Amino acid sequence: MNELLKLVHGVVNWGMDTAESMNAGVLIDASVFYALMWVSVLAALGVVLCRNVVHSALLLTASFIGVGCLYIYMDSPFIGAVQFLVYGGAVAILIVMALMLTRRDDMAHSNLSRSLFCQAGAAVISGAFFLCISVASLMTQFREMSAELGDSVTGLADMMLTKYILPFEVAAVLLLIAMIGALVIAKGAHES
Amino acid sequence: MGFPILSTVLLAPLLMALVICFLPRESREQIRMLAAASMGVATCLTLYAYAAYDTAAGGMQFTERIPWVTDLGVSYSLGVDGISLPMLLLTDVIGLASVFSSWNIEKRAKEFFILLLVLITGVTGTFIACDLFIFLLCYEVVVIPIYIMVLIWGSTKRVSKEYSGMKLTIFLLMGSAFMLVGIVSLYLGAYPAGQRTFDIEALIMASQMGHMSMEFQILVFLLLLAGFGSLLSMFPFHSWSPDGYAGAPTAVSMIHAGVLKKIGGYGLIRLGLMVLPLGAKFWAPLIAGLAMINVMYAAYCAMVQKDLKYIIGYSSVSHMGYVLLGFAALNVVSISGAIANMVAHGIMASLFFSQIGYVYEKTHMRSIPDLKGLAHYFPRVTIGFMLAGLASVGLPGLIEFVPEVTIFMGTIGVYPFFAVLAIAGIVFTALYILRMLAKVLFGPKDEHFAQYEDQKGVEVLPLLLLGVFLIGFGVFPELLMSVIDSGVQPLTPLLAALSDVPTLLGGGL
Amino acid sequence: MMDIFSLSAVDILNWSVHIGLTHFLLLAALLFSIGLYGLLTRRGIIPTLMCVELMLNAANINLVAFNHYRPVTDFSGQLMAVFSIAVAASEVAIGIALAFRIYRERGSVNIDELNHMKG
Amino acid sequence: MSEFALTHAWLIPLLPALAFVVIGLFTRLNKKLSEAIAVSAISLSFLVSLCVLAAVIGGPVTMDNPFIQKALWAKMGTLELSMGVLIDPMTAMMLIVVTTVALLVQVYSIGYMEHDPGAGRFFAFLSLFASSMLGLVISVNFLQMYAFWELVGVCSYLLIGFYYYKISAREAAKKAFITTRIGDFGMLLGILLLQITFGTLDFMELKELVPAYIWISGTGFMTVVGLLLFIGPIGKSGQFPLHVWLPDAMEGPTPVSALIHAATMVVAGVYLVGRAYFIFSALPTVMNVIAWIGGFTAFFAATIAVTQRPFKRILAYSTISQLGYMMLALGVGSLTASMFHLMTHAFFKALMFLCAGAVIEAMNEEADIFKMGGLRHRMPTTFKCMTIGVLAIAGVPPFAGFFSKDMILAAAAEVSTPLYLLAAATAFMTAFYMARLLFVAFFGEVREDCPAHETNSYMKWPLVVLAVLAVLSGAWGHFAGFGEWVYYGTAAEEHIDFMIAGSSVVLTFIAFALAYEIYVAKRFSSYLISQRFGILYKLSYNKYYVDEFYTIVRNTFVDKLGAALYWFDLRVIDGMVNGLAKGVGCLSCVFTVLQNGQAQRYAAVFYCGVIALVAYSIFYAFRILQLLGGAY
Repeated sequence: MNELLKLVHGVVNWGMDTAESMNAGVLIDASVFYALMWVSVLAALGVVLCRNVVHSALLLTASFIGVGCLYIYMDSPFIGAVQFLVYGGAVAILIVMALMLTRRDDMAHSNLSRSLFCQAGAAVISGAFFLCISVASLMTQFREMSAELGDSVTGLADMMLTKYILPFEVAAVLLLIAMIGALVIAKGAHES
Repeated sequence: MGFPILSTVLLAPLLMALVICFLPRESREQIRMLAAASMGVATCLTLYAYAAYDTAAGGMQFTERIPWVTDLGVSYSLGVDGISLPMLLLTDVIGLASVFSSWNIEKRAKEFFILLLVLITGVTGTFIACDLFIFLLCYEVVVIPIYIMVLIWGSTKRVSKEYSGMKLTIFLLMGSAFMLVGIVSLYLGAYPAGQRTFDIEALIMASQMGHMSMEFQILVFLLLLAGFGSLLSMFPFHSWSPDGYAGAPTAVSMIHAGVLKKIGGYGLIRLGLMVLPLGAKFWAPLIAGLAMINVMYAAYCAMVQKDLKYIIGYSSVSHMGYVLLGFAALNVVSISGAIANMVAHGIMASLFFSQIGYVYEKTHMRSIPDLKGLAHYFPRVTIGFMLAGLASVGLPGLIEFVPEVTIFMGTIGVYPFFAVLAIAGIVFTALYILRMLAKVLFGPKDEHFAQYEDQKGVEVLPLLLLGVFLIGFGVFPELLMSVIDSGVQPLTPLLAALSDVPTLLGGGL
Repeated sequence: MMDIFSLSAVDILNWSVHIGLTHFLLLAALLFSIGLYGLLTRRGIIPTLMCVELMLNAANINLVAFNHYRPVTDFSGQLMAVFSIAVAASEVAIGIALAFRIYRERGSVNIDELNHMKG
Repeated sequence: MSEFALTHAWLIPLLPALAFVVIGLFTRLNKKLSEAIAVSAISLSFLVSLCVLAAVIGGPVTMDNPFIQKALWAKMGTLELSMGVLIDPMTAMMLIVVTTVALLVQVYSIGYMEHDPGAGRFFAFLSLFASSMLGLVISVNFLQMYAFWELVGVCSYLLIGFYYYKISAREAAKKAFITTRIGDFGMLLGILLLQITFGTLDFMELKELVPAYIWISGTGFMTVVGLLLFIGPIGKSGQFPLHVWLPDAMEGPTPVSALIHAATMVVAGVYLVGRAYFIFSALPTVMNVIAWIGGFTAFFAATIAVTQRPFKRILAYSTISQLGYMMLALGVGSLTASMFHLMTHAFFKALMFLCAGAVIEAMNEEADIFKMGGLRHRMPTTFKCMTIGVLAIAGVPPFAGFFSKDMILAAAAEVSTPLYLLAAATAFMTAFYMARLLFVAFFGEVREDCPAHETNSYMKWPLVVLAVLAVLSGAWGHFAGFGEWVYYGTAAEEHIDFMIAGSSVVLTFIAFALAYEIYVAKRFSSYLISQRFGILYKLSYNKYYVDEFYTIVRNTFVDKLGAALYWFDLRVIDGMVNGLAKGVGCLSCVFTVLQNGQAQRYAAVFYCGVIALVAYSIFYAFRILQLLGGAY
C-alpha cells in the first residue's frame, strides 16, 4: 500500500516542478498531438467495430482527416494536402458510393463480422502484432534530431522531377491504367 | 572385344519395346513374336557369354566403358564376372519364359509387352552395370513398369490389386531411398573431392586402401542392408512379397520372384561385402538371426495359406532366408552357395509362377480348396508343378540340392544354432509344398476341370525352358558352380582378413 | 536515449510530453493493428477494403514521421508517401470495380462464398 | 571280363536311369514298349552286377581294400563334392539282391499292370527307383549316399502315390515323404558335422581319420554325430519312433510294396549303418542305442502284427520287425549276421508280398484275411510259394530264415541276454502271426462268393524263382561262407550254435501248433482270447495310438502355430505398414485445414508468419544490429 502512496507522491511533485520549468509551447504541442491521435485512433476503431457500414465509411473519412492533420503537425503540408485531397476526398467518397451501389437489404447490420472464435483469433493476432512492433520501436535508440529542411513542397518538387523522375512517370501511368482497368472491370468486358 | 555383347543384351529388349510402340494395337501376334525374338536374341548372346567366359582368368570380362558424365565420375561401363554372369543368365532365361507364359494376354497386349521389355532391360542393367550410377538408374527403371503392370493386369483376390501394387512399389522405393543415401555416402566417402567416381572397381580399391573408417563402413552398410534387405524380403521388410506376387500378373511375379529379389542379394555381395567388408562383418550376426527367422517364419506362414501364389510368395521369402544365411557366414563356401541358391530359387519360383499363371488363366481359380485333381486333366502342368515342387524341397538331381547343401556346409561352422534351425526348415518346406501338391494335383477326378485343355504349343515353352535349366544345373552342378567359384575366389583374402574384426553383440550363436 | 527496462514513473511522464519519433511509430502500429483486426473479421468486400486503406495510412505515417524526425537531407520519405498514396488510390479504384462486378455476378458481397480458388 | 565290370560299375545305376528318361519322355503311353525298355534295362544291370560279383569273388577285392572310382561333381572354394563307385563284397551282395528283386518285380508287374492305363508311368518310376537305389548302394561318400537317399525317398513318394485318384494313397505318400524327411534332417546334420570336423565325407578317408580322432579326443562329440547319423536309418528303415509311414505305404501297388517296402529301400538304413560301421562300432553308447532300438522295434512291431487283419499290413509290420532284427544284429556288433539276414529277408519277404499281390488281385482288391478262406485249392502255386515264405521267415531249418535269424540270435546271446530273450520272443510271435496268416487265408472251407483263380504266368514265374531263392539263399550263404566274404574287422567263420538254434526251432513249432489250434481246429475261439486280453488287444489292434499322437503333435505345433504366426504377420507387420500409411494420411489432413479457401484464413496465417519473424528479430536484435553495422 505504501509503494502506491510513494508513486502518487512522486507524480504530484513532478507535476508542480515541470509546470514552472517548461514553457507553454511544449505542452500545447503535446496536447495537439494527443488530440489528433485520439481522433484518428477512435475513428479507426469505429470503422472496425461499428455495425452499420455507412457509419464506418464516414468514420474512415474522419480518420483520414485526422491523419492528414498529423502530417501538417509534422510540418509537411504538401503530404497533408495530398492526404486530404486523395484519401479524404476521393477514396472515402468512392467507398461510400460503392456501398450505395452494392446495397442489400438492411444496411443497419450489414457490417457483419465472423464468428466469435475468429474475432478472438484476429484480436490475438493484431494484438501480438502491435506488441511486437511497439516493443521493437521502443527498444531501438533513434538519434532524434528534427532537421530543418525548409519548405517541403519545393524540395519534393525538384526531387520528383530530377532524381525520381522515372517513378513519377510510372506512377502517372499506373493511375491511368487503374482508371481504365476499373472502367473495364466495372462495365464487364463482354457486354461491350 | 569387337562386338559389344553386353550392350546388345541390355538394349535388345529396349529397342524392341520401341519398335512395338509403332505397331498397331490389333497385331497381337506380331507383337508377341517380336518380343519373343528380342528376348531370344538376348538369351542366345548371354548363353554365348556364359560359355565363352574364361573361368580361369576370372574378374570382369566382356567389359565396355564409355565416359558419360566425366566431372561426376559417371561412366556407362558394363562388365560381367563370376557373380553377375549367372544372374544375367537367370534374367534372360526367366525373361524369355515370362514372355512365353504371357502369350495369350488379350487385354492391351501391346502395352503389356512394352512394359515387360522395359522391365527386363532394367533388371538386366542392374546386373551388368559396373557403375553405381547405372546400377541405380536401371534399378529405378524397374520399379515403374511393375507398378503399372500390377495395376492394369493384376488380379484382386485377398487384397485389391491397387493395394498390392501400391505396397510393392512403396516398399521398393523406400528401400531404394535408403540405398541411395548409402550409395551417395559411399561416393563421397571413397575419394576426396577431385577424383570422385561411381565405378565399383575403384570403390573396392578405395575400401582396400582404407579410405573408409570402421564406423563409416558400419553405418553405410546398415543403410545398404535396409535397402537391399527390403528388396530381398528380409524379415522385418518381407510383408510386401506375398501380397505383391498375389496381385501381380504371371509375367511380373515370375520376373519379380525370379530376378528382382536377386538384385538385393547381388547388391549385398557386390556393394555390401566387397566395398564395406568391416560393415558386413559387424552386422553378420544380425543378418544370420533375421535369416533364420526368415526361413522358419515364412515356412510356417506358408503352411496355412489358401492361395497358391501366397504359398509361393512365402516360400520365396523362406528361400531368401537361406541366401541371407549363406551371406552372413562370410566364407567362400557359403557365399558361393548363396549365389547358387539365388540362381536355383529364381528358376524354381518362376517355373512355379508360370504354371500357376497358366492354371489361373484357364480356370480363374487359384485357391487350394477350389482346385482338386488337376493331374487328371493337366498332365503337363502337373509335371511342371512336380518339378518345381520337388526342386524347392531340395531333391538331388534338381537345381536346389547342391546350393542348399553348400550353404549348410558353409554356415554350420560359423552359426551352429541358426544353421540347425534353418536346416530344420527343409522339413517344413517339404510339409507345405507336398501338402499343396497333394491337395491341388492329386485326389478324385473333378468334372469341372474337364472343359479346360492342357498346355500345348507355346504354352509348354516356359516349362521346357526352365525345366532344362532345373535339371541341367541339378545333374551337372559344376556348370554353374565353376563360374560362381571363379567369381567368389578373389574374395578369399578379403574374407580371411575379416576374422578378427569386432561384430555386433560379440558374434552370433 | 531510452532504455525501456529501467524506467521510473517520472521518466514516463517526461517521455510522454516531448513528442518524438516513437510516438508516431506507436500510433502507426496501433492504427495498423486495428486495420488488421478489421481485415480479419469483416465479412463484406468493401469493409475489408476500408481496413486495407487504414493499414496503408498507418504505413504512410511511419514514412512521413521518419522523414521528419530523422537527420535526413532530402524528402525521400515524403516522396515515398506520395507514391504510396497514388498506389493506394488506384488500388481502391480497382477494388471497388471488382467488388461491384462480383456483386453483379454473384449477387452477394460476402467473402465466404468466394472460395472457388480453394486448394 | 571282371576288370571291365568293375571299371564300368557306374553303368548299373545309369541304365535304369536312361530307361526312366526314355520311357518318361517318349514311350509313356505305349505300355508294351515301356515294359520292354524297363525290363531290358534292369536285366542288363543284373548281368553287369553278376560280373561284378564274379570279379569280387575271384579277384583281390575284399572288405578292407575295395575298388574305388571317383569323379568331381561340384567344386566351391575349398569344398569338393564328388561322385563315384565303391565296390566291396557288401556292395556286390547288395547289387545282386537289388537287381534280382527289381527284375523279378518288374516281370511280375507286367502281369499285375495288365489293364492299368498308367502302366508306362509305373515302369518309368520303377526304373528311376532302381537306378537311385543302385546309386545309393555303390556310393563312395556320405553326400552321394545322402543324395541318392533322398532320390529313393522321392521315388517311394511317387510310387506310393501312384493311384493318385485315391485320397488315402496321396496322404500316405505325403506321410511317407515327410517322416523319412525328418530322418533325413538328422542325418544331414550328422553329415555336416562330419564335413566340418574332418573336411571330407569320403568313406575310405574317414575310415582312417575317425578312429584316430576318437583315440585322441574321446567319444563325446562322435557319439552325437553317430546318433545324428542313425536318425536317418530310423526314418528310412521304419524303426520305432518313425515307423508310422511303412504300414500306410501299403496304399501303393503291391509290386511297389514288394520292391521298395520289403527288399530294397527300407534296408537302405541298415546298409548305411553297415557302410559307416567304422564310425558306429567305435562308439559303445551308439551301438547300445542301435541294438535296443532294433530289438524294441522288432518286438513292438511283432505285437502289432499279431492282431492286424489286412494281408499286406501284417506283412508290413513283419518287415518292420525283421528290420528291427537287422538293426539289433548291427547293434550287437555282427555286420555279417545283419547283411546275411538282409539278403535272405529281401528274398522271402518279396516272395510273400508278391503272393499277397496275387491273392488280393484274385480277390479283386479284398485285403482282409478273415474274408478269404480255403485259397489253397483255388491258387495252388501261390499257396506253395506262400508256405515256403512263411517257413523261411519263421526260421524252420532247411529254409533261409533259419540260418540268418539264428546267426543274429547267437550274436545277440553273446552280448546281452535281455536282448536275446527279446529276440527269441519276437521269433516266437513272428512264427505265430505268419502261421495265423497262412491258416486263416489259405486253410478252412472255400467261400462261395470268392472269385479266386490262379494268376497269369507273368505273375507266377517270379514267385517260383523267389521261392527257390528263399530256400537256397540261406543254405548257400551258410555253407559257402558268407562270413569270410562280408565281415567287419576279422572274418567270421560260420558255425551253428546248436543250443540257440534248437531252442528257436522248438519255439517255432510251438507257435505253429498254437496257431493251428486257434485258427484251423478252432479249439479256442480267437474272439474269446482277444476279449480276455482286453486292453492289450485293443492297444495292439490300434497300433498303440502312435498315429493319433503324431496327428495331434502336427496339428498343434504346425497348423496352429502356423495360423498364429500368419495372424501375427497380418496384424502386426502388415498392421505397422498400413498404420504408417494411415499416419501419413492424417498428417496431411492437418494441413488441409489451412487451405480452406477463405481469404481471411490465408491473411491470418500470413500475419502469424510476420509476427514470428518480428518476434525472432527482436530477441536477436543486437546481433542483427551488429550485422547491419549500426547504420540507423
